[in-house]
Amino acid sequence: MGPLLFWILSAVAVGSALATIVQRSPLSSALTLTLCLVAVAGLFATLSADFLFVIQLLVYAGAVMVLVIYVIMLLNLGDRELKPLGLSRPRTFVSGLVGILLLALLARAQAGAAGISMGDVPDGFGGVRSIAGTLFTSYLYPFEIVSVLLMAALVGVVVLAMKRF
Amino acid sequence: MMIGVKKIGKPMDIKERSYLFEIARGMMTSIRHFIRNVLNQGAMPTLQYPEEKRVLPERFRGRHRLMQREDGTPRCVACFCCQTACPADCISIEATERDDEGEKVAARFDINILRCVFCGLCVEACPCDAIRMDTGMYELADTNRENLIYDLNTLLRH
Amino acid sequence: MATTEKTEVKFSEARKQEIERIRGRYETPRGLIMPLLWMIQDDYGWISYDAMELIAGECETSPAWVYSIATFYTMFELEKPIRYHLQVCNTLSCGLCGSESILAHLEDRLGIQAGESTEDGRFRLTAVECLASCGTGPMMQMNDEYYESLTTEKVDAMLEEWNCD
Amino acid sequence: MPAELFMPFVMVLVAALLPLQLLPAMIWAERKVSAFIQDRTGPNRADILGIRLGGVIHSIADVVKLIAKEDMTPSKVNSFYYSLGPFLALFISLIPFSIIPLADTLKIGGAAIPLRAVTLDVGILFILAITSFHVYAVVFAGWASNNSFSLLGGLRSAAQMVSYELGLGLSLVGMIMVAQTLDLNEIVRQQGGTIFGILPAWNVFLQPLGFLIFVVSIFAETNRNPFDLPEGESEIIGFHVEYSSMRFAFFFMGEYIAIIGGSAVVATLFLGGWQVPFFDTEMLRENAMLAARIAFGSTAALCVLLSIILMAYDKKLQALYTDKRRFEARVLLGIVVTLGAGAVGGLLFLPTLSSLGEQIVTAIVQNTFLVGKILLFCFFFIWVRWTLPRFRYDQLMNLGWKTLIPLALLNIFLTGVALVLFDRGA
Amino acid sequence: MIEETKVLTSRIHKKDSHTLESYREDGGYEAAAMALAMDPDEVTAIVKDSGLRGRGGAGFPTGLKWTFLPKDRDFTYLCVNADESEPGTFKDRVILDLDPHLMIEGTVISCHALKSEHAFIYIRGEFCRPYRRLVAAVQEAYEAGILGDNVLGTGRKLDITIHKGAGAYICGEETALLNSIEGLRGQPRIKPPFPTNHGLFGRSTVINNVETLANVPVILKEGAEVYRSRGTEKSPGTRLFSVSGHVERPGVYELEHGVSFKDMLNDICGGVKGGRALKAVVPGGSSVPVLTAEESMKLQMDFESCQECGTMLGSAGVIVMDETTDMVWALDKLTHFYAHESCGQCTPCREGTGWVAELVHLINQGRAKSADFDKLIDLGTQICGNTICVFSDAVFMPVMSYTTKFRSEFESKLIDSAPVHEKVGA
Amino acid sequence: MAKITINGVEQAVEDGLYLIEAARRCGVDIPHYCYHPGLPVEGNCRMCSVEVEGIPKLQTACTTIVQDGMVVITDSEKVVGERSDVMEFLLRNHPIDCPICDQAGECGLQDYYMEHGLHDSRITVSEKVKKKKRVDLGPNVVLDSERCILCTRCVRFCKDVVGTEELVIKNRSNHAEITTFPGKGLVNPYALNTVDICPVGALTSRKFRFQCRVWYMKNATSICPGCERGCNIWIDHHENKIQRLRPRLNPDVNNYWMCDEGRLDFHWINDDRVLRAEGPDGLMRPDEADRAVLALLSNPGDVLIVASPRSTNESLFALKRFVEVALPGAALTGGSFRPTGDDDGFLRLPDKNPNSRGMREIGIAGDLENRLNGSAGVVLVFENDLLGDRPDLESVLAGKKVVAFTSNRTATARGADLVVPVTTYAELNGSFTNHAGLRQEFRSAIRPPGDSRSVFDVVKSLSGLLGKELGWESETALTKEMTDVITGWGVRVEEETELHAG
Amino acid sequence: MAPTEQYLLVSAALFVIGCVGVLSRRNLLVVLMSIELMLNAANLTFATFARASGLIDGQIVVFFVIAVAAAEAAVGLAIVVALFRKKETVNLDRFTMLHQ
Repeated sequence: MGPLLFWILSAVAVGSALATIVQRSPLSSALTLTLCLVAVAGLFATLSADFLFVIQLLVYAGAVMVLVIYVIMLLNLGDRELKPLGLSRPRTFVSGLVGILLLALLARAQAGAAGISMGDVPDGFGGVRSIAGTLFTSYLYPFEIVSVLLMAALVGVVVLAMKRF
Repeated sequence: MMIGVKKIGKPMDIKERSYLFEIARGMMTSIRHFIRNVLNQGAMPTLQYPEEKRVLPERFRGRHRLMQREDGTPRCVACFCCQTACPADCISIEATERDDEGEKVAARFDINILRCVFCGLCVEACPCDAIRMDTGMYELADTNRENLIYDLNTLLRH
Repeated sequence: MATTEKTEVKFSEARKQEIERIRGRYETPRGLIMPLLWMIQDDYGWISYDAMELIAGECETSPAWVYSIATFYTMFELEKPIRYHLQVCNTLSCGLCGSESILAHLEDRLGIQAGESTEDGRFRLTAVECLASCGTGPMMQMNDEYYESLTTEKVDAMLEEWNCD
Repeated sequence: MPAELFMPFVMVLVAALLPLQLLPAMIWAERKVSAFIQDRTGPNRADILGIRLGGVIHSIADVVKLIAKEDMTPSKVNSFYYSLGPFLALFISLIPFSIIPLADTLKIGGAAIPLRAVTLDVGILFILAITSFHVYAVVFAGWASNNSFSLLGGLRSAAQMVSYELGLGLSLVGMIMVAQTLDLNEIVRQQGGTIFGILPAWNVFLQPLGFLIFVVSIFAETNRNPFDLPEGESEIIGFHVEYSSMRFAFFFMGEYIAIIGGSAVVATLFLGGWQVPFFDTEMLRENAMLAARIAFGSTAALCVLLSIILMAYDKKLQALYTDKRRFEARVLLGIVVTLGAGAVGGLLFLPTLSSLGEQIVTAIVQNTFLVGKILLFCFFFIWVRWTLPRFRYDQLMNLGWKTLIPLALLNIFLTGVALVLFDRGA
Repeated sequence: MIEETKVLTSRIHKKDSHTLESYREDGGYEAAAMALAMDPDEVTAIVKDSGLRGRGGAGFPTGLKWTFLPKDRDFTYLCVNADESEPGTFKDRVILDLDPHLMIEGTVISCHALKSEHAFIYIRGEFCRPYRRLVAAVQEAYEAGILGDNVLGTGRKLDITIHKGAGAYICGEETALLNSIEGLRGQPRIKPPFPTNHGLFGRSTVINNVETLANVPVILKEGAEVYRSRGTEKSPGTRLFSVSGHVERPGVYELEHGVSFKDMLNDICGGVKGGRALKAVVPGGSSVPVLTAEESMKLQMDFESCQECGTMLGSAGVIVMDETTDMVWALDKLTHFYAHESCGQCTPCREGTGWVAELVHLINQGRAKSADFDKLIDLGTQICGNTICVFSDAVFMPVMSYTTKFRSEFESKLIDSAPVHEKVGA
Repeated sequence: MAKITINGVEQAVEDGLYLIEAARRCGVDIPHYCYHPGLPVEGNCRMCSVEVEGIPKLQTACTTIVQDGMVVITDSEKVVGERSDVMEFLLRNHPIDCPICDQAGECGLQDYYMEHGLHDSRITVSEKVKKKKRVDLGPNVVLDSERCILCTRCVRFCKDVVGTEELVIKNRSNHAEITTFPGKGLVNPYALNTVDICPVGALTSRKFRFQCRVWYMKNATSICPGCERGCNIWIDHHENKIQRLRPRLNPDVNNYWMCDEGRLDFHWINDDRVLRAEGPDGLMRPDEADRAVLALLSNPGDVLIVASPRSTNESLFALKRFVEVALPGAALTGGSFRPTGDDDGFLRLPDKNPNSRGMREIGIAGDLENRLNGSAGVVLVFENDLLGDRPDLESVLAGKKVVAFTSNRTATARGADLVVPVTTYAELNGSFTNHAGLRQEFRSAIRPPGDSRSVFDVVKSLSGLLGKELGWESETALTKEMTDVITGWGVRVEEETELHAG
Repeated sequence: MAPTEQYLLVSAALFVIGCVGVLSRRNLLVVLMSIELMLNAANLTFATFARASGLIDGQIVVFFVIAVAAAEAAVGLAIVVALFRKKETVNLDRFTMLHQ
């Protein structure tokens, strides 16, 4: 069941990611991206990262993408905005080229990882307890710093969103 | 702001501002009703309508009827007062002369109940007490518009 | 009011002469109406519609006009007269002298109400207004004759006499 | 072990069917309770062969009506998202049931069979995560309808749900701190026993503030009065203004299932879940026979009571109606009598239970208590709805951001202090 | 003890007094012959000097009336008003019946004075014997050359036409009389123009009462001085009083003007019938205000005194009512008469008289309320004064005087006898 | 001129006027029933009593002739009280059957009651004198004796205006009634005027009786098309249906009166109208009809256009111009075969066409008969019922293409090849020129039914199709040119005089 | 369990797609989403290696990245809104001036 799940999730992830960048409507992009993120969450789950799976869903799918969609609707872009924002031929070509090159490069790079097997992990690996254990010990300071970052982002967003800036 | 909000009333104290107690009071009120009604359904004012019917107040304005004289002829003299008074323009009359005595009578008297607003002005206007709304009939639904234009005979028969 | 019975109405020769005699007395032909009505009434006892038309012809006016005049005055008989027309004065002076009891007595005796005729058509009883015989009240007029200072006994006697007639 | 193989499927089925079964009851209860609160009789007309069941048939009639109704799709909608909205609304609201423990874990031959569809040790977070997906349904429906009113309604409710998710999550932190786990079954299990010997050790008593914030937030999350601004059918027009027939029904059902789900979560997290007060699982298993007897006995007693009521009702019906509705009480009486007879029979011929049987009886009893708690809380939902008036939008936002979140933070702080004081920290 | 002053009535008790032969025996037509020898204006002057006042009711000086004729008139009519219809008055009938030539002589003299060649005698239709006698008398006069183309041999022309009325009280009104002669409905004409300018057939016309004309020969025979010596200064001459009602000896009595009513009642008429007490007196025909017993005791029978007493001498038809008389009943009789006799031309009179009669009748029958009584009094004032002729006043005066002077009798007959002065429904 | 002071305002009025008339001219309305300016005065209703300085009793304004220096008060308490009293008397025996009375809404009693009465009733019904409720006075007039207030206007009308003395009063006192001689009816040809002048609902028109409540009706000024007299009338209409015609005061033409014949001659406007153009192939739209007509006009020399003396001046003038401008060569003739009547010396005149003189003055030849017998193969008949008036013409018209421009389904229309609906005078602004040469304008009363168009519109459309300009855009322009061209037809300012109906 | 490289390949694919999205699309919102995509690809790599190595630290990094990404998304979207308010467009090519 494991490989099948992986392949399904991978296919969904890659497919929806592709859909995200090719679709004209930003809302569709956002939706497919959400799908992609959910699929990635699923991949996390297959990687014994239960906590990340939930966090991915909660934060990305549940919050960030909602925010994106919210903004899309708030802006309520008309056809006028959507038309010229589609793919333009030369740029697509160039970026496609870059993409292929990059993919080749990355494929080449990950070949280095070939053969790294996924051994058994202890029960509770990737669970809340294990994450928390590490997070609140070794990574306590980064964790606190992240909270500062979030606070800063919060303030920044409020400032930006105010009528006059 | 185009709309200003004027605050009225006394300032609320902390207990009120927490709303919790007020909410609890409200909740108690509604549950009191609930329990009372569950335990004693008969006490509810609801009527089981088609089977039970409300006793209509005396002056309830139901469907119109035309009054008859003792000899069975309509009391209506086709004076057009009701038609003139009707704000909904739902009455239409055609007058004619009665052969024997030369009295004015209605040859046609239609009430378009679809238009009627049951205001009772026609009854007020009638000088002959020929039209009344005391039938207490309020179940006037029909599946056909034509059936809701009542003619002289219908109105005479009640 | 009018009886339907047809009567041939015409002026006699003597009447015609009389009419010619008085015609000059009235400056307008209309003036003849009352004299002619009287003549008809004297001759026939009553005035029929035919008579009115006859008079209208004489007076150069419309029958309707004659009709109007004839109905204005109470003395013109527009119905076939009856044998004894008893007219009891019922105005104040005679009333003071007891005309009401005389009238009541007559009603009693004849079995009719004032304004009615007896079934055999011989008597009609009418209560009329002042006949200018106030000093000798109560009084009554039978056809042309005045009967004054009446008492019930007198009335009885008169009725007796007329009944035998 | 075959049980291990098929139990997840069974549990998925149960988890899906439980809310769907409760749904008509919920709708019926909503109508009936609202009616009683407002001194009305409520629905009691629709009948099948004269059987009305006090208006339950109306729910069936509603279904028939909604299915049979013409599905009006406005011409200029974005049809994909338009269809997606109601689907998501229903689907997502069903998911939380998958991780609600319906009863304590069965132990069959050494294998533990959890009585829930999905076993996740991050259960609470999963619920929060899934709940956050509900926004999509609202947002898509509002946007796709291509109607300014529904768009605004969608945005409004998205903002509301996102806002209250914070309070929802934060209110749980204190409880989690106490429980020291995210696993729902574990949390439920911890709620066995008593505090001071009298109160059941439910989290509602340990975390009253957290409970309060959670309940308020769950009301807001489910778009329920007094936070029903997303809909506001008559006044401010919600996101589903363009929906009709079954599509609308999906939203409707989604909302009610969300309510049931919310009730289930509240019951699980704060009201002891499947815990029977004062009786933990072991005790129940030991006294399974007694429990079964009590169950049968009480059922029989209930049936007798119902029979008496129904007989009186029958008399009333005979006086009132001349048609087939007179039939109802007699049929019901028959059913009740049969049921009572069955219960008496069960009481008399109850066999001695095996270990498995004991476990099953225990599970049934525990599940009954869970469902009871859910229903009770559903009733509370209804009760609140027909008591409190709606918030204004600014009040709603102020409450969420300026009251509930600080309070939740305060709750976390207080909980922490308490934990340190009572030395229960990690 | 007073006695009659028989001037006009000196002959009436003679046998065949109505014949020309009898009249001639008593010096008939001497005055006419004398007058015809005089200039018409001289005759007028004599009549004027005599102070003769009209006997019809208004008491207008006859001589003065004659002088109102326009000088440039081409034709003049004299109309003799023998349409005596006033209830309580029957003096003209006596003259017409018993001494028609007296009147004819008066007519001849008057016509001479007025330069009239045609006189109409409008005789009441009910007067059958008087009519016959009058016709006969006129015939005699024609035959005797008194009338015709050569009046008394003077070469003057005079025709007398007897026009018989047919039962209409209103034709006693002078213009109605003219209309009646002209063959129109006997309705009064609008004045102006007055008959002296525009009368019968559009000619100048003088209308005089029978009694007035009967006085004319007497005046000429005796001279104005002698005539004036009788009666009072302003009301010279004798008067034919028609006494009726509750007296011992009713009848027509010729007395001098100014005689006290008390004397007349006691000395001439033998007092109240049966020795009962006097209650009310109508001194001048039914149309004049009634007097109570006390008032009547002070009354002198002449125009001025009557006026002072608040009544009128009118046609000198004295109706005496004793204590047994029901005044409501009496008024009922009168109003009934007036309602019957209204010509129906003017609205107030046509509708008002009938209304008054009904109201009085209602009161008399004891079916009226005080509101009806108030209405009656209102109606009295409403009718009066706004009609073409004075008929309305003739109704008004009795109604007002009866209701004022005998108010208590009226009030005692009302259903709600306590006087209610507020108008019901007003 | 006499100077009189009415209610404190001094004004100069003509000598010899009755006070009521003088007051009216000074703008003071004195209520009245029996007075009617077209009738001799009688002074019996007593409603017009006014105070005249120096005379203690109230004087009836309708019988008092103004004198220089007269001071009159018409609104003093005494006068108003008197009016109220008279109202009360009038209502004494008047039945309260306003609901079924056709006069309700234009009733003198109602109007003056609201103005001068308004007292509460002190009459109980049982006291009223009962009279006959329906007396058929003749073919057209019905009398309700109870309603009659005996103002005798009708009696005087019959006696002094028509001279037939058919109506009289019988009986006296409050039993007096209006009546005809028993067995005879009110049969004079002007009888319905008595209905007009009746201030109450005693006399009603048999034809109008119960047809329409007067408050529903709107009215328009018009001219009777019944004969050459051109009586001025009001058209009273409701729901686009003419309900009745009433005479309109014009002292020069008809005074207050009109004949019954003309008065009742309006049903043809309501009924049996041609609503759509009809050809041999069935119904047509107006534009199709115009093209069908056009197709017949290809050879103008073969065309005869028949105008009618029943058409308005404007229609006739438009036709004439049409022939001159758009269809030169076509023959235009006019005339009517309507049977003539008698001149009764009052209003009715022999020629039953309202605009014969107008047609002559516009210059349309009257040689109709000759022309019809001529060779023209296409005959356009405008508003003229040739066949109806002269059935023998059928043979003459048999071989010709006949286009009937008609408002009604006349015999001519039935025999025509093409029928085009046109308006009647009631739907048109226009004018007739009466026998005396007086051009009288009238206004449209109702909307044209169906596709009916005025002759002006038809002719304009036809000339447009022919590519010719007639020279005016609107009917106003047409009227202006017509009155400029024809001598003596200058615009006449109509005096808006309308006396109170009561 | 799928081998590590497969996960890495998926991760690479996602990253490239995100990269191409950033490069090719001119819609500011899509660009932002593409960045999220790239971040996710990185996360996936971290998670994969954490799993492969059996060390939890990788997941901790992912946790931080998610937190940072959330902050980034919030700020980014706020900027988008602000820009849109100013220019009435979300076309990147229109934003040519730093402050206007």
